Amino acid sequence: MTDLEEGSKVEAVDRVIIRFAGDSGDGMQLTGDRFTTASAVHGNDLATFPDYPAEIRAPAGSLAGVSAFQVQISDHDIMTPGDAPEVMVAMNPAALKSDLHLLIPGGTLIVNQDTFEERNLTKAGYDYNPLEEGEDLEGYRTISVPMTSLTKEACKDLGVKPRDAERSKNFFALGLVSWMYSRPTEPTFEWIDERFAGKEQIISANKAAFSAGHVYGESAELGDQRVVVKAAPLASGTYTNINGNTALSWGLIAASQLSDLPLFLGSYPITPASDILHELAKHKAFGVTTFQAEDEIAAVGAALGASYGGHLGITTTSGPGIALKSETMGLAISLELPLVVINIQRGGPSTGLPTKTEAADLLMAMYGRHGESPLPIVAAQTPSECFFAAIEACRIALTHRTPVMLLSDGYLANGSEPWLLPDVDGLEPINVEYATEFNHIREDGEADYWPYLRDEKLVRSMAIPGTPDLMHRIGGIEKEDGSGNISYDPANHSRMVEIRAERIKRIDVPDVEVVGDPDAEVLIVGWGSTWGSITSALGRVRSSGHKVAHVHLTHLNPFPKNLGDVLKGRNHILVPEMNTGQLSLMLRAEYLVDAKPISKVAGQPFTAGELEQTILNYVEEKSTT
Amino acid sequence: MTDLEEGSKVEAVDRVIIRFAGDSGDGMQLTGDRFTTASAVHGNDLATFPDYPAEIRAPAGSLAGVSAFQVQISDHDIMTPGDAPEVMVAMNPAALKSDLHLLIPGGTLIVNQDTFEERNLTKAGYDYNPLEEGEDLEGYRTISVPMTSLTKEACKDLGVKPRDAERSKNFFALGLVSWMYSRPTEPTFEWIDERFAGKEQIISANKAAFSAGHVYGESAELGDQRVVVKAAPLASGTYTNINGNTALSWGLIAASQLSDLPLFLGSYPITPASDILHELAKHKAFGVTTFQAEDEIAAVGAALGASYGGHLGITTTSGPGIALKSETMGLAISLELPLVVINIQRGGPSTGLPTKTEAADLLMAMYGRHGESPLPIVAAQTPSECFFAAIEACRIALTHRTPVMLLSDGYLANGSEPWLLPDVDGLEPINVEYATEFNHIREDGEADYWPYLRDEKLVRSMAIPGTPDLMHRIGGIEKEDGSGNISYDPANHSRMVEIRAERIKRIDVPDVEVVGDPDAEVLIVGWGSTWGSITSALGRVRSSGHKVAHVHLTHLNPFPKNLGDVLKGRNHILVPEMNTGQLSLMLRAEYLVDAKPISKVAGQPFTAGELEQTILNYVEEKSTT
Amino acid sequence: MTDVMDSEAVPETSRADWQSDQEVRWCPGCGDYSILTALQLLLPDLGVRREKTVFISGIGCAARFPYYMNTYGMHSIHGRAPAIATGLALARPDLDIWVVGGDGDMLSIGGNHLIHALRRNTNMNILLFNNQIYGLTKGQFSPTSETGKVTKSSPVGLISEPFNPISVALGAEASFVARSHDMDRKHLQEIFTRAHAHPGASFVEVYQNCNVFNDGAFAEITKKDARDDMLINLIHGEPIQFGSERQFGIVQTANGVEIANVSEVGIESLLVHDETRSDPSTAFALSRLAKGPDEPTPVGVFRAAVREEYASAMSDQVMGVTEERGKGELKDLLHSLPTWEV
Amino acid sequence: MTDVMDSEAVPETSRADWQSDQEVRWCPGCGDYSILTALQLLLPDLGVRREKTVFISGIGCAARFPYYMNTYGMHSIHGRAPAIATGLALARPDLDIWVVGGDGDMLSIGGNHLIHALRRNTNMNILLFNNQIYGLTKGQFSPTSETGKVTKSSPVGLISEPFNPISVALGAEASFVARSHDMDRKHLQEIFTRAHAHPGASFVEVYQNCNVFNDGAFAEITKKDARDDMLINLIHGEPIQFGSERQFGIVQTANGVEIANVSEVGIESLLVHDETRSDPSTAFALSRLAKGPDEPTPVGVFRAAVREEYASAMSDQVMGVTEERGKGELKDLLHSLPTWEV
Ligand SMILES: Cc1ncc(C[n+]2csc(CCOP(=O)(O)OP(=O)(O)O)c2C)c(N)n1
Ligand SMILES: Cc1ncc(C[n+]2csc(CCOP(=O)(O)OP(=O)(O)O)c2C)c(N)n1
Ligand code: SF4
Ligand code: SF4
Ligand SMILES: [Mg+2]
Ligand SMILES: [Mg+2]
Repeated sequence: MTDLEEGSKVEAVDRVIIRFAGDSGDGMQLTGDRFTTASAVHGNDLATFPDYPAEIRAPAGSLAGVSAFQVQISDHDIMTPGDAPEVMVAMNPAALKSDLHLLIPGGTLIVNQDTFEERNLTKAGYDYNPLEEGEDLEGYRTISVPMTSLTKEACKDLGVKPRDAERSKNFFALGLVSWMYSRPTEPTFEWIDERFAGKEQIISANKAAFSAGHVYGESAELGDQRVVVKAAPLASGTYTNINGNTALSWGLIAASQLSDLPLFLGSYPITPASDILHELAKHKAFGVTTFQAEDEIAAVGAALGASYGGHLGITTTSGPGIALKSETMGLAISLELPLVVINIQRGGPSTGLPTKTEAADLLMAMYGRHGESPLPIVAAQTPSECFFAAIEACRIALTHRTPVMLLSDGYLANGSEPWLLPDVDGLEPINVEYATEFNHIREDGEADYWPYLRDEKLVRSMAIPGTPDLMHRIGGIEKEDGSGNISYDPANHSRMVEIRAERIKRIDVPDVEVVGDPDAEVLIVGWGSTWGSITSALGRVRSSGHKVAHVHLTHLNPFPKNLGDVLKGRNHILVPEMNTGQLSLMLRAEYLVDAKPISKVAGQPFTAGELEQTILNYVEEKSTT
Repeated sequence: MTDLEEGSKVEAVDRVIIRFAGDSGDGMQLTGDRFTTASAVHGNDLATFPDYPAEIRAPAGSLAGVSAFQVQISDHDIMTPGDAPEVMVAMNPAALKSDLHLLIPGGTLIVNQDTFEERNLTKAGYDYNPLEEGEDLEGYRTISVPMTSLTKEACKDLGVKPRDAERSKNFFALGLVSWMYSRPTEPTFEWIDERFAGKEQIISANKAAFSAGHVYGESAELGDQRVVVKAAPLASGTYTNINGNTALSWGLIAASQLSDLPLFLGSYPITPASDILHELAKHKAFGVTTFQAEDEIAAVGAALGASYGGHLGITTTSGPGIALKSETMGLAISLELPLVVINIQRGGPSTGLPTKTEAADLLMAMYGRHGESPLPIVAAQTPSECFFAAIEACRIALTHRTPVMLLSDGYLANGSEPWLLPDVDGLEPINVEYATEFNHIREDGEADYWPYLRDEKLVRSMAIPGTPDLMHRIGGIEKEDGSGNISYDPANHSRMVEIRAERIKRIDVPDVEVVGDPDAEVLIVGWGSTWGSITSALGRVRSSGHKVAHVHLTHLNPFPKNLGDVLKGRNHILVPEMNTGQLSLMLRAEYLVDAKPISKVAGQPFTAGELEQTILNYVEEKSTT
Repeated sequence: MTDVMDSEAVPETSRADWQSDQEVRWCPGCGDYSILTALQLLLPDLGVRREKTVFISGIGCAARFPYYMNTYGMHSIHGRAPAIATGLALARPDLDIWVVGGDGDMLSIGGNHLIHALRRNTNMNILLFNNQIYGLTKGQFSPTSETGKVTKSSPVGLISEPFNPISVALGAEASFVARSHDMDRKHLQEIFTRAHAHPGASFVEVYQNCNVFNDGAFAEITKKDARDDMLINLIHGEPIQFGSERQFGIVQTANGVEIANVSEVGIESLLVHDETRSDPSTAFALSRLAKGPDEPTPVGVFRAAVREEYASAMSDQVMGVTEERGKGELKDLLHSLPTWEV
Repeated sequence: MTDVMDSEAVPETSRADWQSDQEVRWCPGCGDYSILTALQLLLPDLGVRREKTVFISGIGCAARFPYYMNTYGMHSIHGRAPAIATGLALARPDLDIWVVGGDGDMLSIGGNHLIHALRRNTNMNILLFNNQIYGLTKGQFSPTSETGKVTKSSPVGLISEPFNPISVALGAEASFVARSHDMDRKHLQEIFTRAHAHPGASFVEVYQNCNVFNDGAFAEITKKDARDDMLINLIHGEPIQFGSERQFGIVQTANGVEIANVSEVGIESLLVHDETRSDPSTAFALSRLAKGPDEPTPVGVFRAAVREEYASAMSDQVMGVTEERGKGELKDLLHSLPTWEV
């Protein structure tokens, strides 16, 4: 915090949105991440949005290869990485070309001027140099910095080869932006030491580049650009900056500890879910087994096998993988075994937009299996809430012996926010009881074990292999309720279909809470990752004098018990969704209310601004007609 | 028809329902089938319902091994195989035990008395002989016939081994029932000659058994049992008795001829769809290629590959197979290629009740894929209508370049009815045009081929491999509209999602017709195989003085354009479905009408009687409250 | 999973203890019966507990097997049994897992799971009942059906060549590979005993007669009076010989292996069977001897080589990391990224 | 599909004619570039038409291949390319079909389709780019990754043993099996030419360097100065020999095949390579020579045997029946069951 005091001309702003854009090889994700952590440690509230291409590394300098990282930092509670950036770093012409339109009018543009030479310009589709000609940059405050050469210069006495030195240019950018926002230097230096441990040359080059960027800010008389975003008045406690996939992974480990069952993950890599596999693979010390299967069918099969053996069986994937897992989910429904199926949704259909976000798998989660095969659905709402959503999904699966679908999406998965770490001792244990004794008397008077005897929640008895005496067989053919024996009896089938529906309905789900203006005519119903944008947008709509109510669903099946009452009689129900209206469809069918979707299916999350505008338009139109 | 005249005490009835029940090894399906054909040729209207177990041949004499065949024959137009049989043949104690409850009070029961000995009785779970003790048979007219011994007796001079002779006992039963219903003998003899050609002993044994049964009727003074069901006044023309799977297979061949494209079937065996594979495999002379793949994924993949190559690509399966095919359907949606996916629905979830009927895959058809991935859905309504439904599905797939889901079910698949053969020259051709020329001018002025240029129905251009000059690449990643090049552009994705939805909406679908009392307060909406039961039930409801309207949907997506108007303002919409309310859900969501399901999920079709009762109850309750 | 009972002696059982109360529902005369009987008679001698024994199957006639065993069991979905068994085996190395399925279940739809299970070498005994037909769906060809076969789905004769399940398994790195048939209870039991004893994935192909849809497919080699001449019994450590007079033997050639007259080539030039070779090449060559079950066909253990077992290696890794780093603490995990206080 | 143009001469083309207008989007330095170049340079010499050429792929870095070829092409879904290609090949025997995919695409999720396509022997050229890693999903192990490998999904080291793709293919009855690598354009082109000429399914494993996630996996055997000693070139009809002085050779033993010093064993005792053997055993033995790409490794054609091609056999059947019975008439079909008049 020392940096802060020395400056005098430092202006304080309440929040700022910064976007780092460059080539896939330029390390923009790392730069953004690092800046985020420094801001987090500084005490800002923040939210991030990594936005990168599907190719591993598209041709250097091409438009397809642009990789960006956007972060909003603020001195107050925020929910999104912000709509349009106010500051943009463009490391090459392609980044400028592809992202400049996002920058707000009057925004600050920092470009690496060294890269604006013919080859790169051509690759980006410029037949002139926008830094010198044309009107592209009109209306922006452009700061052209020869980052590459300054970085090389800074490294020249370190014995680093110029080509290697050049690689540190992202640290130059980071140093410059860190100076602009008065971010402390030491945490970044410590982090460099740790991250590149053993690679002395890289360490010294990165530090030199960072310092050069910092110094550039000071010396190049950019003083008027320097601002400070004060720490946000967050609740006191210990914070960490976390993205959704990490929070979700930790939630799974927590559920394993809370239920005292070993965690088994059966998975097959797929963007944007793979990081959960990577994260869990690191945590064997928690008794976690991760199994990378030959495909998604084997992955869910293995998870089901592990569940059957008394482990907490989990499988993670994205849309295409869910399609492949659906037959086995049907089996799990028939077997009434616990299983957590995690879908990190991405743009579809088919391969679609693998690195972009979307939330169009809700109806597949509800209805994507043959026969009557209901299962509970839980959806995460912010990156850090993925932790609790994971625990909730596991709780339902284990205590109700059912497969559960947990929905997250690419935006939550990779986006991050500060998280006030919960007190782990305060987390509620998950009680799982396996049968160890006979539970039924046969006609001949002998004691016996019946796997489909149920409790009042219609949860069946479950004895795991290894339990003496309780040997029994289960299978996917229709079975007699109680005994579990194969049954083709029509009445039994009818009853089993009813039971499978009813046992999902009997799951306890917290009531929804109506926030904002509960009695407002207009009700916004959200689910999943739209929570942040909706909340921000509604804040603005309400501060412009309109009344709106808001409910957010974390449980999509069964619906909260009070939802019907909340919706009843409302003529103006709007449902912002990253699909063409899937929750709306469910609400309409269930409650016969005229829920109207606000759809966005563009591979990008809603911005608060566009939601604000849509809702304002609606509210105003409604009152004029 | 000679048999008919000789009898004098023959009473005429308007219809009769007969059920043949016996062990899986007893040949009940054959017997039923044969009786059906004889009745069809006699000119009756009829409908059949084979009801057999999942095991190939469960232990002889066990309850699990009971196989039954029900047929209704009538002198007027009928739509179902009837509710409760009036005559039942029970070839062994197990058949009696499992099916007796179906027989109407006062019904006629014909049992093979020879099988009622201790071992068989025990296997069926009797500790007494119901033919001699107990009250099981009270209220029925029981005719105990020693069929086995009479059959052996009849064959004794033929040189047939007694064990082989015994196998002909089903022909004894057939002979007896044929006599009772005055069916001609010759067609059956001819059929025996043909079917068992080359096996002289079997031919003679079967004929001897048949005749013995016939004679038994005459001589055992069963004269008062003899009735006749006159020919139905059907439209004039040539008829054949056909089941749904055969009609469907022929419809596919017809579509291939009408479109002048070779038919390619990629399939993997599964009950109750396998017979389509078997049937098509026989018809290579129509240029049909049938490919039994390693699994369902390969089956649909191969069909898609064939479609891409300019064939009519089809894949057939049942629920579990649809689950496996869903990822490839998503690809077909993204590629915008024709593909017909046929789902012969069966009891679910999971393996469920493979040989029983159900219609619970509608929502999976609508929503069972990740991302926004709409496709058209066609449903067959009677066995013979499967022919036209198949043509319609192919027509939509080929002319709109989209995967189409065609829904049938186990009941339609195996059930049969007389079919007035259509004039094949009157069938409308399916015009498929593949691109052969450039369709676009590049910026540099060169002509070019763009695979995603569309016509007014939004159907894209399609050039098949082998077409000179039009080489291009397609794939499952989001593509730029027009060029088809990979595109991660948000606005393009948004537009493509809209186009994919809109192009399905633009498919022409015939309006629904309201039958019955169009202005009735109560409207019944049906789809699929429930048509027969609903129509019969409504006939009875209406003749008991109530007004009801009826619409039947053959197109589930898009809905007929006039459906909204038909439903609008109706307070009493009932939807009989063999699921827990899937069409109801779609109607509620789409039209915000309070459609109420009448559900039956018991592995059995609706009987007209139970539907009549439910609807009557509803109508009466409605008017009292 | 420590279990008090593990330290206690395994109780004595009889065949009846291994029979479930479910009625067996195969067609009368089906070869599946004899395999079931062989195993139910054998299990009392294997020194295993019923509650520690699990049968996992897919779908098909063969796959009904678990219902008839008084053990834990799961009748899952078509083709997926090896995948489900893998998860169970990884979670529960204390269990004895048997996977049972038909040629369609395991080699058609389930082919991929099978080869990966064999490659990984997870502890389970995989029994493939090969009847060269789809039984449960009433008679379509399977990937082991012979070229030219007329079935419901190949009315003009099957075009493709079949898989040789032993070759497939060996190509997939299987460590234990054997073949037996449903007409010889003793041989079945020997092979099952060996499969059970093998650490890792054991693959056993059992020729099984489907008397309804493919009757007599193996009769030429399995009927009593043909066996001497048509079955080549592979015996570890012995020269490979067969024939009523043991007059035939197997010799190696540049093409693989071949049948020779012992009197012509001399007993010393016969190939000596060695199950334990780390190189599967010779076992593979033996698998190619017969093109189908109408030529002299090797039965017995083709390969029984030592490879690391996957489930125990996996749990060793978990335990190793736990020992090295100490048992994970949730609180520490939550604090493992940079944190700050407010 | 008769096509007027078929009778016309195939037009001359150059490399540029085979390049699509799409920007190639692999990482700079990726081995995929050299394979693409090799093929684009070769195709003008194969006497084929661009419009009759189709590339089908699944998903992965390798699977981006079709986009770069100015032919017909489909970038399908993960693992399914062989299945889709099978349908296309059956429908259109007139086309030249290439299937391209990575080790994950073809051997992990797509393993079953691969082995069945090979078994059936449908005409297509299957190119498996084996980089022993998942490239597109950023560095998880694949079924060809070596035991012990540390990757994102195996941070403590991979437990399982890899598939040997050549062994898998031979175990699955493949009729054409070969291996090449991305560092030798000429060799690649030879092998592609052979694969293309082979009637039936040709399987080519190409060792391909992923310089981002598994750099140098094959360097020990493919770098220029190591090749003489580390690559064993299989040449039909010749004794198998390698080494800068051709000082090493391959001999057959009871275990399979082995490397020997030519000076010790004599050139006459070396195994003479015969691609055409109908028994795949010796080809299989050769596939076992190297456990991984750090030992002397055979490259070239392991097997090129004649087997019936599936697609043409299938269309022969269709034509045969049509000839026998006459072209089907819809009207007759509708009257083929018993009919009656009303
Ligand atoms: C996903 C799926 N596809 C298809 C089926 C239908 N089916 C059931 S068993 C079977 C094959 C039976 O053959 P096999 O595995 O050889 O066993 P067998 O009956 O011969 O013992 C098939 C195709 C199914 N149940 N599930
Ligand atoms: C059904 C499905 N599962 C998973 C994925 C994610 N995925 C894409 S490519 C790939 C594997 C890539 O490895 P490989 O096939 O070896 O190709 P490479 O990138 O190494 O060339 C995976 C797992 C997917 N696209 N679809
Ligand atoms: S169909 Fe064949 S395999 Fe199945 S039970 Fe009957 S005889 Fe056995
Ligand atoms: S990730 Fe590896 S395989 Fe993929 S393009 Fe980059 S270097 Fe090539
Ligand atoms: Mg079989
Ligand atoms: Mg790879």
